[in-house]
Amino acid sequence: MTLFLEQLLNGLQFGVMLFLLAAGLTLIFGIMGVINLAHGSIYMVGAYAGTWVAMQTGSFFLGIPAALAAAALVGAAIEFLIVRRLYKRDHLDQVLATFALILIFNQVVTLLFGRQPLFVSIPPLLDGSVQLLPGLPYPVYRLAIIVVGLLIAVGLYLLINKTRIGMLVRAGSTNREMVRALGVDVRVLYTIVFGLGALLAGLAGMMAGPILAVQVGMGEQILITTFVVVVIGGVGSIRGAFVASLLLGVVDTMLRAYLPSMLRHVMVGPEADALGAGIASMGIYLLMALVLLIRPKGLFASNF
Amino acid sequence: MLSVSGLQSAYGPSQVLFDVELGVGEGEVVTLLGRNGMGKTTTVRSIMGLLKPSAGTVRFTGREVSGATPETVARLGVGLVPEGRQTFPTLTVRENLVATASNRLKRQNPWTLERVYALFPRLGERAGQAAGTLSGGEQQMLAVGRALMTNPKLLILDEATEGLAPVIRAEIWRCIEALKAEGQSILLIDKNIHVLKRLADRHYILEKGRTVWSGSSAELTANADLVHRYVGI
Amino acid sequence: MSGPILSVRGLVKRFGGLVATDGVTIDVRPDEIHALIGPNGAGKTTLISQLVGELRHDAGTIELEGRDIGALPTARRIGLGLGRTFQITCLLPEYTVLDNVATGVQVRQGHSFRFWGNVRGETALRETALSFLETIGLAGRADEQVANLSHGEQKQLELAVALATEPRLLLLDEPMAGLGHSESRQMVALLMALKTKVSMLLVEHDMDAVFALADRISVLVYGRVIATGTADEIRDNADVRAAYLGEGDELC
Amino acid sequence: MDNSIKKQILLAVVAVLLLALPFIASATGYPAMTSLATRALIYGIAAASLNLVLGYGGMVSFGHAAFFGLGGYVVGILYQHYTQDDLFLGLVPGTNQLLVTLPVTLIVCGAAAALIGALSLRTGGVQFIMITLAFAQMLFFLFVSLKTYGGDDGLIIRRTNELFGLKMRDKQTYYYVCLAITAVFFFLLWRLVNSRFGNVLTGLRQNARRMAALGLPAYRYKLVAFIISGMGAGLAGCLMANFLRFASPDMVHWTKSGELMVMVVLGGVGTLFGPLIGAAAYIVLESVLASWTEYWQLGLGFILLFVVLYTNGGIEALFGRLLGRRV
Amino acid sequence: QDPVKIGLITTLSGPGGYIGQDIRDAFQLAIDMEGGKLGGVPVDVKVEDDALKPGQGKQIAEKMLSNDGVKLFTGIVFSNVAGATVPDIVDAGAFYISPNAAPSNMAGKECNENYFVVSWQNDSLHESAGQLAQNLGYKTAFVLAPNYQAGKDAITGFKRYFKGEIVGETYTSLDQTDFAAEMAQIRAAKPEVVFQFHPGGLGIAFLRQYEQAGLLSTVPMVLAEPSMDAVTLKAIGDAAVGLNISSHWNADFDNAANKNFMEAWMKAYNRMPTYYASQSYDTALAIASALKATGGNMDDADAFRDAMRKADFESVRGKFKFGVNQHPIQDWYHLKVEKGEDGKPVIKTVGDVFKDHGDAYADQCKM
Ligand SMILES: Nc1ncnc2c1ncn2[C@@H]1O[C@H](COP(=O)(O)OP(=O)(O)OP(=O)(O)O)[C@@H](O)[C@H]1O
Ligand SMILES: Nc1ncnc2c1ncn2[C@@H]1O[C@H](COP(=O)(O)OP(=O)(O)OP(=O)(O)O)[C@@H](O)[C@H]1O
Ligand SMILES: [Mg+2]
Ligand SMILES: [Mg+2]
Repeated sequence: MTLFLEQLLNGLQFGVMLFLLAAGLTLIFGIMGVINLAHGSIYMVGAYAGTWVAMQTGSFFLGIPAALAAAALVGAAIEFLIVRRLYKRDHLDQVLATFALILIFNQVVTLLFGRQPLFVSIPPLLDGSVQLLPGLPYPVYRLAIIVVGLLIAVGLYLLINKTRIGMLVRAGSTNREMVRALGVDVRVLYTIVFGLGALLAGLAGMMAGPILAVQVGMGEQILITTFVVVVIGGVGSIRGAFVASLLLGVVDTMLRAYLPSMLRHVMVGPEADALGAGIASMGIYLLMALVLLIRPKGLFASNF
Repeated sequence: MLSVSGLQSAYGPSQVLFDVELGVGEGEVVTLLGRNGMGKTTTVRSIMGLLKPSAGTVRFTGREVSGATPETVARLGVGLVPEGRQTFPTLTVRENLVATASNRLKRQNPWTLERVYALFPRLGERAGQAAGTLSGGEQQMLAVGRALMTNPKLLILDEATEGLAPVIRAEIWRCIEALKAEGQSILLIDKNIHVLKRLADRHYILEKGRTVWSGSSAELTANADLVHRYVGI
Repeated sequence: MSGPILSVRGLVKRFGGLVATDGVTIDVRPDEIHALIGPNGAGKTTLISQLVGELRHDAGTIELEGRDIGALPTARRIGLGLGRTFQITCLLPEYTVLDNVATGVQVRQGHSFRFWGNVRGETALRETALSFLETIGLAGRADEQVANLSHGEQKQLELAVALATEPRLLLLDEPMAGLGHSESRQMVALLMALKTKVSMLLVEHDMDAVFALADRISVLVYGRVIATGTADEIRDNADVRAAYLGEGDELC
Repeated sequence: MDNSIKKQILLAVVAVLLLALPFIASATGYPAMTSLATRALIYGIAAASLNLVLGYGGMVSFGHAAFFGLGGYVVGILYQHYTQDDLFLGLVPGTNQLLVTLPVTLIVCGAAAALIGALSLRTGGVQFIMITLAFAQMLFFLFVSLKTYGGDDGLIIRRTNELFGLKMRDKQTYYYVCLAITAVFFFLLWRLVNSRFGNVLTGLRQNARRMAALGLPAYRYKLVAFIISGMGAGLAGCLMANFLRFASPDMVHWTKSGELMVMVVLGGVGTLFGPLIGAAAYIVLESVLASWTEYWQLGLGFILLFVVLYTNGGIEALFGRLLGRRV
Repeated sequence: QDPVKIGLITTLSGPGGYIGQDIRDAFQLAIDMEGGKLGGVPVDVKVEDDALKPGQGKQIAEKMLSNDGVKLFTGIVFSNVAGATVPDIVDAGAFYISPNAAPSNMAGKECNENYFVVSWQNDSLHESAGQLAQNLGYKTAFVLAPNYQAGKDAITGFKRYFKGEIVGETYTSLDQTDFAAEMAQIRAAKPEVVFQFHPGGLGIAFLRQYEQAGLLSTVPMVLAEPSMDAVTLKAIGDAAVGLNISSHWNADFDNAANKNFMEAWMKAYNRMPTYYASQSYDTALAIASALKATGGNMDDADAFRDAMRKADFESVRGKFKFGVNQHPIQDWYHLKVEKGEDGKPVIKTVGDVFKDHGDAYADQCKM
């Protein structure tokens, strides 16, 4: 029973982590409507910048502002120099341009930091674990991720749904010209919001640093997953992205934890393990296909 | 307040405006008449900066604005009700009104949500509905309300009564009259010439991208054959 | 045949708590133009969407020439003789004017699983399409790309495309909106001339046009039909004046 | 008129160049050019197939690598059973005849596309992008965990399929086989996009609502286009497996789908030859830059970026403008 | 004399890029140490990045074979690239000397007289880990690997030599980032030892999360070398201390060749070499020995092959010879991660695992 509870908690935790990774993308892709394949690269930039500063200074917490600043600047620059020219064009042009950016960023990071992964350890403050329940130790850092993830979820929700900035960004995603004709400089606004999305990606990169590997190509690994989260949730819905993250996290964790042993009841051990693992690794895609077949616009599609 | 002279504009290679002259004075209501496809909307777009004019000048409150960005023009005090409504479909009615609302020119008694809802009770009833699901006429009201909420010096209405029920249309005319009484400058594009004659001070007629006639309502009435030739009445 | 071409009985459509169509019963007789008027948001477009099947109705029946079409998908209904124009124009923007109409003709002719042969080279198809453009008066613009048309011209093209599907009942959603005076008048004349070939359900706010064209008029308010009758009956109906026409002197 | 003549001349020149390419290659001392060109042709077929749904039909499939890979695996699996002399699933004997593997590929990929398409087409827009990706990813993980067929390491096809006793192992021969197939493929595609079917397909991309109001049952047309497109990608996969003499999950990976998409956009979306040009440009750039510098990705990235920002419509559009064609 | 052209096709981009880099650098180091020659013969190395794409690897090989007339190849990191590329090379009569990838089919039925592997056969990595766990006296083990060919091979290999009970067998996903579920399962199963195979970034994430879950201090772990090379170690830091590794080479090997190598390497690159580097260096030495024997005449393939088979060079790992399938027969060692003098973790050699270990596929190879 504790094991089940623990797995559930793991699932939720992983879900929040996914949301953290996907938060920036819900802004850039979900709300602004830009298909940004370079999102993973910005995540990588944040991780590298933050980790590098942390390595140089020996302080994880000095790394955070560095990660945020680097990611936000890079994001704003991407918007200003490239994406801005593509809003009017076909979405596919965005695909090509941001694909090009992936190549460029990977190479630039290699040039600057080399091919070896960087290392940052968990800051002492967040190291170690606490007993959540008797017999259930839980790493503090993971709890920190949950807290940050929740804060961002709430903050983003308020920003998008309750503020004028949110309204204007949503308005701009359907009709830029009209927003401008009503006296709002959508261009600056979009640069800022794009930068904000990038900043969130950078934060995710920094947070992921101590538990994953900070290496070239780390962005591509999370790219698809984050898109999956946004789409399952319903493009443009923060609430949807959050629920989808949790759902994915729990489903993925539970499948990995319990599917093989369930299959073992009906077939021989190793085959069950392999098949179970196979299905589990398809898990998020299966889930997405199912969700979209039942609700073609995702879980929380806006009613339009 | 607004003066346009020698305006030329083109969509890519095809030139649409050849020589448009237009002026709107302080507190004046002016109309732009012409058949379909003569360039009325194009003129509005060129004034707004949505389309870069290839020649000519546009001055607003004394400032040269030809080639300026749309937000600059809007910020100087031009409010637009565009052709084809162009409401923001994913925003709710309330959000459509609030998102771009402002009172940059510090007008006393500015337009507020309440005033707009009072003008169009239908919008109040639908405040939480996504604009994309509104009926055509409701969207039109929303577009008008949205422009009013920017509290402009000059209001441009491009076929703002298209698709409105006669009662509502009459309501809008009344509203325009009221605005005029308040001293609001208005540029109107509409096909209800009879009403326009009563409401407006002066008229311009466009023919194939050129201003071919301008004059007062009285002159317009006097020149029925001219109106017939250019506008088809 | 004397029965109505379209017969709608007790149609209901709800959007959440809002009843957009509230037990609407209406019919269109052969060779008749039946106008549907009503305040903004009364549910006219919603009704048309249900008739063509873009929206599913919640209750009631829709019969076309005695056949219940309420469960059929849009394409089938069109195939059975329904045609429509859109309030907000809905065309193929990258095609030329002629291609738009020709595509309509092509679809009308049956299935399009023909992978061979150049459509642009099918003279018969293009001539038929051109004849529809001539009816409408857009023949001169045949080779213009739709995106380059002015609003009014697009409205006219809407009608040409709808005609190309050779409907027996045409659903017109504000065909006059956006047209100038002379174009409006042309359109009225055009619809008049078409009347013998096709019945119409006309939604329109241009009262001049409605009174000139309609054999019968139904008035929809808050999703309900409050009156049906001839032009004169409707003009004098107090409820209709209050809800829709207004008391003002100018009915334009 | 003037334009279409120019176009025909251009086409003829390109055809002659393509025919002469192996000779040019060996004469100039770059015999590997032939293989490069073979690869470009094969990717050209795959990209053009994708373009049929993406550029003409407006269905942005992010899972076309599924069919490409499936085509490759049909060749690989049949070959493996042929050499081991046993039956696939205990039913189907293996083979090494291109005249068998090619039709089988088309049938298998057509069926897969029918299945995936039938489900995916219930959605649209971004959701369609993602659901096609999902199916491709499932296939990817399937192949990765298929131990019998090499799993992640891939399936080695020791000998290229046979065709009319040609020496298929010979690079020039295989090039001409691919060239012939490409020519036939593009001819068929050309007829298709200009046919009545192509007309409604393009119409559906521009405005699905309008097409429905014309009485067109959109779903089945989209599905047929998707199936044809899947078969085309499968054909390319089959040729590629024969060329590489290797099939691996790499062919099904999402980055491959992405690359195909990049080729289409690079060349020109919704144009007949754009994808072929895009594929060739991408392959050649990748290969040439990589032989210059290990930082080739930087160069490739900047070139792609330049194309998006400044050509407005891909290389095809650039050519068009250079030729003075109206855009 | 014209220099002998050597084609070095390797992976320089993406997460695996550091491996390709070490392979390239070590190979170049061997050449530089001889002043631009190998075995007294001048050589010209062409390096190209395959980007971990089989098709691209093949294309590069093709180009080098036909445009440049290269007859000697090496460098490939990953099995799938090797699968697409190597058959072409050997079919064209050229040689491929592998510094790393060694898929099992090419060790058995598909073995080829022009194909040499200097590193190891894949299975040996994990067989030695199984033996190590056995040697250390563990009775129950929990095994984990990603759900793909190499992962399954790893677990099969481990089980072939580990005689204790497997209390848990879990396949992870290749794109997994979170291992919390696995950690919980391990904790619940209470094994005496954990064996896991997760190369590159996966391994870094796994080990960090293993430590963060508090398992490192309670359940010891046995690893094969791909899960813990010098680079991985640096990225994991203290969390690695105490891990047991089975390996065929370590930086601290006390033989002349290795000392020579380590000194030159540290001087040239100033970073710890991975074992990939050692393999590549050995590959260069093996090639050098054959070039020396043939005087750099690549036209006489038989002579070059015979010279290669002799393996007449001083390997940095000590003893080295080729088996019938031209894969190595070599010793395997027990390494342990300990805290070094400067406080940073280092990998120490502490004992033996296997002597003269070949591979299980050699019998199937008919040459
Ligand atoms: N986006 C565009 N691209 C190319 N040509 C256009 C575009 N928009 C309009 N045009 C052309 O410009 C001309 C003028 O159009 P405009 O919309 O300004 O006319 P209008 O007077 O507003 O007509 P209406 O009364 O129908 O709205 C028309 O002939 C039209 O075909
Ligand atoms: N999807 C929807 N969700 C919620 N409400 C809707 C939806 N679609 C339409 N409505 C509402 O239903 C009512 C009827 O709309 P409809 O478009 O049918 O009006 P209409 O009679 O055509 O008006 P108009 O003359 O202004 O075009 C409107 O109040 C509208 O806001
Ligand atoms: Mg207009
Ligand atoms: Mg309506």
